[in-house]
Amino acid sequence: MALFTLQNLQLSGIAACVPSKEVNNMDYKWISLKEREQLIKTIGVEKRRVVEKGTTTSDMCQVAADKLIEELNWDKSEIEVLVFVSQTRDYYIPQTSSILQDKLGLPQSCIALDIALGCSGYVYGLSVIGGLLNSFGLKKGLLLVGDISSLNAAYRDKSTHPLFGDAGTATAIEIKDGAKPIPFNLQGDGSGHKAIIIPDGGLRNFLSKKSLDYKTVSPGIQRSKLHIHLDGIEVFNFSLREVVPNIKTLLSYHNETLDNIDHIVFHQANKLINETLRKMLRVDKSKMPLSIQKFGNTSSASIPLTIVSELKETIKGKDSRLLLSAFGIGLSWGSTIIQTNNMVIPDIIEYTKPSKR
Amino acid sequence: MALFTLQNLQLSGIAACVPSKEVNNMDYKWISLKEREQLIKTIGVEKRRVVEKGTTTSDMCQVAADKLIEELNWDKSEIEVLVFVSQTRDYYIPQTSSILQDKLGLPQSCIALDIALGCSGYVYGLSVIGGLLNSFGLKKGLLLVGDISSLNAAYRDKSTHPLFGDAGTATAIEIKDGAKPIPFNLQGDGSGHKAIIIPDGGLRNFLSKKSLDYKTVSPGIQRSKLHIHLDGIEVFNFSLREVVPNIKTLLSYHNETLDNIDHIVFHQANKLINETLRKMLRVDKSKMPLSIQKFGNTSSASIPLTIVSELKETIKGKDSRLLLSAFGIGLSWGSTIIQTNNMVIPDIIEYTKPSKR
Amino acid sequence: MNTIEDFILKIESEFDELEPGKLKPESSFREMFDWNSINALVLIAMVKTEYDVVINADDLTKAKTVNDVFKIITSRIK
Amino acid sequence: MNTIEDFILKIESEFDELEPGKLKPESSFREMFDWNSINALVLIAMVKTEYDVVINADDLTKAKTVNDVFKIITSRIK
Repeated sequence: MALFTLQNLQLSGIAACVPSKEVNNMDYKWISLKEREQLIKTIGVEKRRVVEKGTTTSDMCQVAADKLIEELNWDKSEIEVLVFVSQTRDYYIPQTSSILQDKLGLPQSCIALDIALGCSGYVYGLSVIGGLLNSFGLKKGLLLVGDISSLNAAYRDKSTHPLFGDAGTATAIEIKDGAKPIPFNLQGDGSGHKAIIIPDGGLRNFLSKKSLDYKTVSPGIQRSKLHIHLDGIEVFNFSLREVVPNIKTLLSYHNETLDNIDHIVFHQANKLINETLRKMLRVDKSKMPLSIQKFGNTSSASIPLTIVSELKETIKGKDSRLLLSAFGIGLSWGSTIIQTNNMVIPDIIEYTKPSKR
Repeated sequence: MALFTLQNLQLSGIAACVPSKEVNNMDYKWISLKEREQLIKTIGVEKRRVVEKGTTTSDMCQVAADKLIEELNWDKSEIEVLVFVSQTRDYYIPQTSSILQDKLGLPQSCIALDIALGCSGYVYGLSVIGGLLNSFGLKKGLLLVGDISSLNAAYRDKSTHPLFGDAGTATAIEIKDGAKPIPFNLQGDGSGHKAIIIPDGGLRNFLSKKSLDYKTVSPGIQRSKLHIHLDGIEVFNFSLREVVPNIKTLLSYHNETLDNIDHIVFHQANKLINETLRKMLRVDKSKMPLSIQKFGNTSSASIPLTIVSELKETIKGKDSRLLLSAFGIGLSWGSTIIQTNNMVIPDIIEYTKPSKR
Repeated sequence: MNTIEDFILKIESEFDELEPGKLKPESSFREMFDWNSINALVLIAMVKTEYDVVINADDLTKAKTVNDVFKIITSRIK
Repeated sequence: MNTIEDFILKIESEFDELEPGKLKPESSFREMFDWNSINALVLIAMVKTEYDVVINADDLTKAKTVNDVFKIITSRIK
């Protein structure tokens, strides 16, 4: 089992950035008013933040990172590793993390890595940057996590368009001797990789002019093979099957009970999934914050965004214990337990596209 | 400086897979016979292996991994981390490593990660998988590295088409107490990220029908914005500026001299770059194997492919010391020194597309 | 309490738009209310929460009536 | 030995297709032989190896003659 514990790591701060442009799912005219109401009630997404074309995930991560570094008063020359976790990159090639290293003004000796993950990305990303800081003997790292899914979801696909929002986040992590151990339980199952997929544009189905053609898949779903395909029932059943056992294994591995956890922060998949998981775990609503009504499913960004949006005031100046659980594309899922010690959390930043440079 | 040392790691084996289809640059009729001769003499690529559309990097990595696991007699259930390093993935989303976890029959507890890197990918990949094995307390890992660049290079672009070949590799790494320490020196500079780039198809320049249009850029160069753009002079000067100091810093950090190194294995960028670097380091040709004449520039796969192709017989059953140096897209570069102890190296495998499943 | 009557009551409480008493064991799901993937998810969630049983897309395709679904559920209760 | 004559000899030994004695300090690169990016790389490599000096794309665009390039090189020798 990929069950392991990382030592001496402190999460010093988290910042989140969302596009300034807000859309309301009540205005989603592709479906009937009744369907919109049902969608909002069940899936839980009232409003979403979406970018204009030309804005990238790294733009929002950069803004979040700059604000966080400023509030932490970190010296940029001390940042020795940058991990960018996302499934939506600036370019097909090269890697986005190198661009961020330059734009953030980090030194050439800073190790920059792109990790391609979506919904499970924050938990995996924490484990990777924490593992590298420890084994490479480095002191400070920046975990930049986010996604712009709105541009990959077809407008005329009611199963994806009203679900996804965009966001970029930054998390500051440093070696701190004696910090509470952080346990992880990471799992994956590639046999379900077709449950969330963009079929064309990679090597398996090379891009052609045909890839751009729209097709009607079912009532309410028109999209091309360059758009996100989401098999809702498959993803839902996967979540119900895997997430709770994964969390329970983590808790028993770490000799921990849910009573000792102040907040459980789930990936914001959709309200129905998250509420069902909550009931299965038998925990109170007050313990499990939701931000999906405000921001939609922001893929890899959803956990840090939820912490900033829903828990900032509650955990301010406190020593809180958070269980994070992420699951989705790949399929891939994992959970971890972190400690917040006076974490620096700037207010959510709104991203506005800079006027032409 | 990202200068660090990893302990207790053994590289137990390396396997490489190339497409069975070989092309000869003397047959590259887009340029004159004289140009072809000059190209082969200077850039050094006589022959290249290229895939048929529909084959992916992961297909070749899978074949290499299966062969390597078989020869090592590893139990698949013991493989706890899989790192796939490539800039050419099966799909835009999801991550390819999850697909490989499933196809290779690895357990769901195996951590699967995609890292997006090209030419520098093998050295970075070794550091990441070595770091994670150490800090996560895992025992065995699989590093799958490769690229299919031939499909992203325009036929009518003489600066890229005759340069790139395709390959997929697998490296088996495990914890071995008392193994010789492995030092790394990793660096990057995103300010040069436009030197090797596919301009369209990511978030910065969203794909449109126009992205597929061909344009004449200069004599002998016609391509679309979905093809690799390579600024040869920029990459060349970057390599001449950064690679040798990076290696010298690594050597002095590790109290090592080139005399103690049996072989220096460079990323196979092009023959002129590699020969110039060799002269700058003042080492003999016999110490620095070249495989570019047979396989072209295979991006992230070039170092393990060169080891399998050129050094297999020499290092068989021996305790050799190899300095590996990789540099390219991002820009990103790094070097490391590894020890080969009776490494298992299967013969190069030829990939033939399976008949329709 | 694993009766079909109880199952129908649970469905009725989950779907507001369903007129109480209208759903019968022999009723077809698709005809009874505006079936779509969101309703399928709601049903799956309810069945998982109430019976700790997972029903999948295949089950929903094969099952024609309320009773068919109920049989699948009872056959899987541990 | 950093004379222009020596520089020309070095170019001649690098480019086989160049007739010895034909290249003069005032010669234009582009006219003298089939200039293209591969030749530029060969020149850059030779200059780096022989003089430990880096010349870039900008230099090659600005320099019209052999002498112009030579001046750039000598100005950068440490």
